[in-house]
Amino acid sequence: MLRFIGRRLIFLLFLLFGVALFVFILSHLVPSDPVAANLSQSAMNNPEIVAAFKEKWGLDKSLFSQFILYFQHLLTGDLGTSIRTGRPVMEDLMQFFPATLELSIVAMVIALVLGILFGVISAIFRNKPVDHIIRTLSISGVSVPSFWFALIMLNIFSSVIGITPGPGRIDARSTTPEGGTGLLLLDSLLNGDFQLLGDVAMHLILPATVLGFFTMGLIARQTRSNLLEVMSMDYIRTARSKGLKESGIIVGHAISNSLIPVITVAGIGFCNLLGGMVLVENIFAWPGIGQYAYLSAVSLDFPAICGVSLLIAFIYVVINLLIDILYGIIDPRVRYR
Amino acid sequence: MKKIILLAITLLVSLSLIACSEKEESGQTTSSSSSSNGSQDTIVIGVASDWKTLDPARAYEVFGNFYFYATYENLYMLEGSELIPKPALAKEYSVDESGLVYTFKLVEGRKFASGNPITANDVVFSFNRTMNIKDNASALAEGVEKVEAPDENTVVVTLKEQDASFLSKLTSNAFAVVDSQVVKEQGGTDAEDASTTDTATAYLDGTSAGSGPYVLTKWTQNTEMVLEKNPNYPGTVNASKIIIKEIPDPNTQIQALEKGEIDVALSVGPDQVKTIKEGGNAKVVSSPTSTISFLLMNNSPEIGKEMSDPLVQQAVRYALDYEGFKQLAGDGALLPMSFVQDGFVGAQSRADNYQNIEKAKELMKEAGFENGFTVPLIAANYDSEGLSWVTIAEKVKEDLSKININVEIQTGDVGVVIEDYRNGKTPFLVMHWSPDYYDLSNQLAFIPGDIVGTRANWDPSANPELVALAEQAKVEIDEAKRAELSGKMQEIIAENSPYAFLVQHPKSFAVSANLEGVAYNDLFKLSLKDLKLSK
Amino acid sequence: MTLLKVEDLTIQFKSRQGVVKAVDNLSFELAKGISLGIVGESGSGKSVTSLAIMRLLQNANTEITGKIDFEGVDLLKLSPDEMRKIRGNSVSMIFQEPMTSLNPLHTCGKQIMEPILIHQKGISKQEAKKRAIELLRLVGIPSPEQRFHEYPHQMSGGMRQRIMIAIALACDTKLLIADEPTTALDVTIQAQILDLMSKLKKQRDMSIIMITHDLGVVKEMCENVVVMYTGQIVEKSPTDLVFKDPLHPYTKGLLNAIPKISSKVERLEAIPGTVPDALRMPTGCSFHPRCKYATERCKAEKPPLYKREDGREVRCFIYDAGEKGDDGNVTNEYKEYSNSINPK
Amino acid sequence: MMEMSQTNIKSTATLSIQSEVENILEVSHLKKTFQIKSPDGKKGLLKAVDDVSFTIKKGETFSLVGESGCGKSTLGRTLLGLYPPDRGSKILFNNEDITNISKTNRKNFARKAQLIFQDPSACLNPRRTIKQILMEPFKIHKIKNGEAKITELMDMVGLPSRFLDRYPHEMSGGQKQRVGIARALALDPELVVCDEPVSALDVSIQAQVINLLEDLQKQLNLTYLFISHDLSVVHHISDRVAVMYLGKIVELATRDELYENTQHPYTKALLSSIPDVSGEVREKIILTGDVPSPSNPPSGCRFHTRCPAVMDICRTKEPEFKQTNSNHFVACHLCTK
Amino acid sequence: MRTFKSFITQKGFLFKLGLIICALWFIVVIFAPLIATHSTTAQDLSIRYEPPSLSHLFGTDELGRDVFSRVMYGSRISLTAGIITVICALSIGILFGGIAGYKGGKVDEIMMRFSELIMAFPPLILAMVIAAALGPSILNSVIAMAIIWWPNYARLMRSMVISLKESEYVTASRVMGASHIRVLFLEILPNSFGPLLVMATLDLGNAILMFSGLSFLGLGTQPPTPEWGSMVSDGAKVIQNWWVSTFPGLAIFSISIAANFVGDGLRDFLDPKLQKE
Repeated sequence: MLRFIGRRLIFLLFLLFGVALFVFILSHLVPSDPVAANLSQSAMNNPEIVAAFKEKWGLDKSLFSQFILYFQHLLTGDLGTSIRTGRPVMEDLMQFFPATLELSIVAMVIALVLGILFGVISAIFRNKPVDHIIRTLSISGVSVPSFWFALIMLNIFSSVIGITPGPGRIDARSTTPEGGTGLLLLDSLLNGDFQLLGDVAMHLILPATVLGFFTMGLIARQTRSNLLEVMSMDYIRTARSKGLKESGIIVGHAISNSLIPVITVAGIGFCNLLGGMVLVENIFAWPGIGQYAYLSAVSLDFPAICGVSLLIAFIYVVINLLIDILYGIIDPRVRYR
Repeated sequence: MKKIILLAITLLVSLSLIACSEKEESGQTTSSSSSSNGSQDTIVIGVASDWKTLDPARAYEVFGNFYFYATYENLYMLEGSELIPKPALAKEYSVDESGLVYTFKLVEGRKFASGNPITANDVVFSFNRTMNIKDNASALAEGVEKVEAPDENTVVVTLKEQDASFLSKLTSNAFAVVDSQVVKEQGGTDAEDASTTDTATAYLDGTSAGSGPYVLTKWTQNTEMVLEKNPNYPGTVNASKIIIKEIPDPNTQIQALEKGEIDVALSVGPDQVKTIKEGGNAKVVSSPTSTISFLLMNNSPEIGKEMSDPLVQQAVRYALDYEGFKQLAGDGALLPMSFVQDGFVGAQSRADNYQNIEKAKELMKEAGFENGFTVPLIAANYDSEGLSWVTIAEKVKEDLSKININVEIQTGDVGVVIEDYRNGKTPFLVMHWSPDYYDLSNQLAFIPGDIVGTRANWDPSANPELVALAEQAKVEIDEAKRAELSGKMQEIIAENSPYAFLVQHPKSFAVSANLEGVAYNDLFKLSLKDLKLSK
Repeated sequence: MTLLKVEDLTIQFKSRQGVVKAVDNLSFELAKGISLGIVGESGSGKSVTSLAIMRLLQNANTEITGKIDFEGVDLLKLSPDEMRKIRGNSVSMIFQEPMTSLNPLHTCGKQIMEPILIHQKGISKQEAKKRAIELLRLVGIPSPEQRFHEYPHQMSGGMRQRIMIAIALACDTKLLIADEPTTALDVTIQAQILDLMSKLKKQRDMSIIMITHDLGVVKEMCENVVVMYTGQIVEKSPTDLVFKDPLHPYTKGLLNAIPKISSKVERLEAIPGTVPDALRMPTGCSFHPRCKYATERCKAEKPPLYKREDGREVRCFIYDAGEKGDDGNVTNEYKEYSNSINPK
Repeated sequence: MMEMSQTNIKSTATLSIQSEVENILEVSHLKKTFQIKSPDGKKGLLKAVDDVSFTIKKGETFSLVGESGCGKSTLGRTLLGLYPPDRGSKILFNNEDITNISKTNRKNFARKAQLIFQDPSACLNPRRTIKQILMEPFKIHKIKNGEAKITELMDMVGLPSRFLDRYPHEMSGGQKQRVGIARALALDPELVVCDEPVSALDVSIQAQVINLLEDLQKQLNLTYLFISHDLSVVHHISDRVAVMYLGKIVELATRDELYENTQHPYTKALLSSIPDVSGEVREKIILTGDVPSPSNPPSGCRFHTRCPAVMDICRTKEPEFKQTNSNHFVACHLCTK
Repeated sequence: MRTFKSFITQKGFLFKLGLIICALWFIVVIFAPLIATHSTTAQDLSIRYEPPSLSHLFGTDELGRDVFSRVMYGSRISLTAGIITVICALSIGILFGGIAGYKGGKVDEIMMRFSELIMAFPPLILAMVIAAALGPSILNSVIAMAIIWWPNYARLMRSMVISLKESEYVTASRVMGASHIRVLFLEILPNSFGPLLVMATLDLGNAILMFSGLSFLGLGTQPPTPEWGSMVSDGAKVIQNWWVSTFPGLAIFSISIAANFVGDGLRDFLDPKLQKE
């Protein structure tokens, strides 16, 4: 097991190196000048200011030494400084990531619970109207453009009906608690501030639903087809021949087996979710990594892009590692030594 | 299998938690909204700011002075909607006959928020720090030769050359006066090597060190800012607390405003404010700004190709539908004759019906382009007071198609687009000009050989008359004479230049119906101390 | 004492292409402590029969008629709940694929305990575990306490089939249906399993229905045998008689087609042709296209199951005692033929 | 008449193995090791075939018997060049070394040696018609007038030519196996490796295919390497038989010798385990335990863990493969003492 | 092998619905000039933000352009971009995965690690960066998306190749002396086509989604090209004028869901496991 995790961690390093290298190469292929993008009109005309800027960001060195410098910094955990925000990228990530993490976890919970529930119902009532409705719903989930869906949902629930609050993480009049984890649900709970907790939860519902809809669709489809497949397995026949009730078979034998591939899909779904953040955060004014990534990408703020990419690649590997470990726990056939 | 059941239970619990909190909610939204109505003392402002740093010696953002005017004071500042500098920390100034040495007398007995007295040394420290830190803001202080404090209440600034706009420049954050004692304690320095040794920015990003009506208590970039009343500020300050919320999406700002979550929806555009229901709990405020959008047509034949032909340039000016641009820019849009905005000395305006397609076609024919040509038009994904440059470009494309010019729009991030622009490599682009300080001198950038002129490859040799006029205007202190010079230049540029000035944008935003004291100023947006919520 | 009596069991599958009669008017009896072999090639309906007895054919497109009397109760008439009480309790089943018939996520012990916990109300888990370990020992699994906690994938095919048998015997099993229990196993392992089954049968005095395509297995395991072809019984007889003196041309053909170690033939006597497609059954006797002795009558008429004086039954016009003339000739010729290949 | 005389030739050949008939295949010290990977990425070695030597004479049927996993299929496929044998192995085909064969020679060798598969459904490309399948060998070897040859082949294996336009799934197992045989014979091979050619077929069809194989052997003077786990079939068809256990040949003899004068305990157990339909009642030898894993074979004699006649020496010393009489080779301490 | 007829007539309403929607959009793509009621670029500032009416079925936008005509023409852009993306990704994936799977060993290891590297990137962010770096255009978006997507195909192709390469009919081909190229392209590729096709069909929807997402962020097409994602983005600024964003959004949704319906139907049709039941 440790060996396995070790191997994965080595792969993680390789992956992170690759991601960083890729962004670095990309950043130097792009015909844009961070100097021009970040200095004011008049400041641009003052060579002294430009030189100071270049020196500050290491832009005056050769490409190779920039590269070396960059990786030296990476090794010490320094992701560089964002050109756009002017702050250390690490600090930016620390600030924006909790918002994204909270949103994506809630979205994932919604997706998992509903997805598995729907998938199971759909498989049990195969080819019945319920099945058709759920299948259509889950296919809708994977085919609706999230940005549009977010827009429509926001307009309907927030403006027209008015049952959910507008965008953002909390009510504009409340302020975020100082310090803490940045996960507002947790923070408010820890502080015992239930009013804030409610506020935060209410703000989470709509974006989390929109965001989780895609993954919900994925999971529901996968659960359905797995369950159907499992139900035709020999060991289900064995279970029947033991005299088990059909419900007992589904709960005791079928679901657990059919959920194994769902774990993988859920992992993919979670990574997808992080990727899809960009669009949803944009609509819901969510101060998270997605917004940060978007703004960094369009302004070609490569230290920030690299930081975000490294973070997400890191999460990707961690999620995959977790999935593998989970496999090992659930499926006795898989054993990592 | 127990693990799976455990997992399922955890999921269920968390789900029910959410459900519960949802219930809690419904009882709560009402209470929170009622409490928000009750707190007359706190004003919430929704913005989409561009703050990168709150260090006055570094910041150079559109929203910079919105914050700095609330937390710092300068020697001279703007007030209300006007663009004329008024004394603030200084009570008066005098200029020597050379026009280079300015002597300021400070108001006595003023204190910083920290309680430290404001002395001339603080001013000297602040100015030197800005000059030596060599960041964005330093550009405005370029013209300063030296700053001295002969006594506690006197500051003497010596300029390198005459500058009629110096007082205007003084009103921006580059010359905000910081509490030197505090800043030094936090690692600040005004020494020559400040660009590498100064470490006070981190502190200033979290706490203000000025004497303005408010003090900064919290800033989370791209999220929120909390300002609280400065007890040491002598003037009237209405709201005891100001919360500034980052809400990037204009629709969201409008929504939040209509729901009473915020009191000001500042970063919205003309199309959004139109959706505000009349008679509701929100009202629209419109005010002119000094932002002017224009088309740049490169004068260099290699780069501008057909666009470098003065006849074509003139044809473009005739072909544009100025009425349409005014409509797009929203109520209160103005049409300046050329490069000097309304509100600046000697500003003139252009007739609404300036468009003349026939004349434009004739000019095209004269230039030999009767059958037109294709030209790329570069437009950044950016907007001027809520009007997207891309929309402007689309409108330009439509208008120019009438004189057979086929425009191909190329969009890009503003940072990317601006680089080519600054290097003078764009043949044809949509740009805007928003002054760094509110003086004619700032506009002289459009003169051949100056900043914008160079970018259009418009050499001084092309129009020596204009260059001469500009030189005069820069140093002319007499207002009337300056106005005359300004008018002359405007007329020349209106007829013969690589620019087409489209529209001077209004600022449209919305505030809650019971908010008073709303006056928009292009430099610092809103004077926060004047804002007041009535019953 | 009759334990199981199947009467006129007919099973039809409806599909988009048409109706398939998988089992056609099947009748047989099984006494306590006796084992019955059901032999046939693929598509003969033998597996379907076994599943029908267990009532495991749950498809909406399946139609089952007839009677399956188990200890005097018609299984087909029982409610699903009542049937569940019998399944895995007094009637159990083991399957061909020991590799896939066990749930990979549960320990073997748990899977053995399951039927005990279902059918024996009031038994504690501790006791059930004890019973399961006993069962493991019974089916010849070494160190059962340890194996109890192992998962199916940690075991070999033979072991898994032993686990399946343990599951089947977990309760008070009177009838064990074994559907090709050794087909997927190696010869040496097959011998082990068959040996185990014979022992258990004697020990427990239970009846076994052995479904197989392997005549050798039947010969070793069963007292009686039913030979099936295209869903019908073609021959029903005590095992030793079938091997000494097969009656039906198909049975005979099968026996001749198998290479035997004890006798040397230069050339195997193959049955020509293939098993007909279930959707395109030939008219008359379904074996006639492959039968050497087919007559016009075989093509036109479906032969009934003739009951002989010695108690054996066979579905072939040859044994139609009432017929004369042409058919008589065929009978003679056939006898001659059968003598030639079965000199004893 | 014709048939008779050929049978005679065959029986003489069987009797006088040592003399005039030349060897088509000489295998000495053949080893085939696979690298296997456990789920945790740990690499291991699986000696599928371990130091096997034998010869096959022209025109004979040489059988390999053994239980699953004993390496008989691997052996057959290694001979055909589908797997590269380990170093030190030597395979002479018509006195030509084919272990390190060149590309063109490889192609020529393919014309001389062919394979018939166990699963007739799997060995035919489901997307090709029978005609396309049978044309493939002619296309690969750029032989013209393949069409005419195909009709001939179909005739030879007893399939009507109307089947040519069918797809494999439209045919029964026996028919598909005939196609497989026809394809193997298309290039007039000398040696045919029959890898369990009848074990997937129903009993009645099995006999048809065995008969066909025998007829074709006589007609075309083929040499068969017949791989099977079914001792009855092997008994029927073979001239000589080799018994494999865990990658090794434990006994090799002419058919009658092997079946009547069985020497190795494993062969004895195998023979006694077959449920035979003939009248004789034989005493059963029931082996205890399972076949050990080939990736971790027992020390000494590999059969010692299950051998009813195990001795101390068996556990430590591997028995030599020795000739006990002119037609009989055994690897057992008991027999070679 | 079931015939095409049974494939079309199989029960599966959603599949048929998907086919119909796809067919309708293809008709729109071809006959857009006939269907559109107005020019897609003609501006009329006097009718800015008109709600849907008979003269403007889907209303008008910021510059008084007809949303209906723009949505109709938009199908050309989205479908083309989607299809080209999928084809590019498919081709790269087949080649890459085919080689990796067939070669195996170190080559496979390295190639798969590389594809995993690409997959570890958040797709939309990577596409955004590439599109932002290359400058927004249809071609650049397609390139960006193809770069992101091919690893999926490569992995599928690889797994198909690995399983098929061990299959008996491939062995048969090799025994007959067939070359590697022949085995890979004539034996393996045709038989892996089904799953690849299913994936491609499902991906068509995804590609259109992502393309419109990029356009929504201003990285897809250049204005005034009528592109659905950028039209939604235009409408997002003025959500109260709901028609500006709703109709193009519906268009994206309809084509994407149709692709999913068809893909699902194809998968059910090609999957023998599901077919049996």
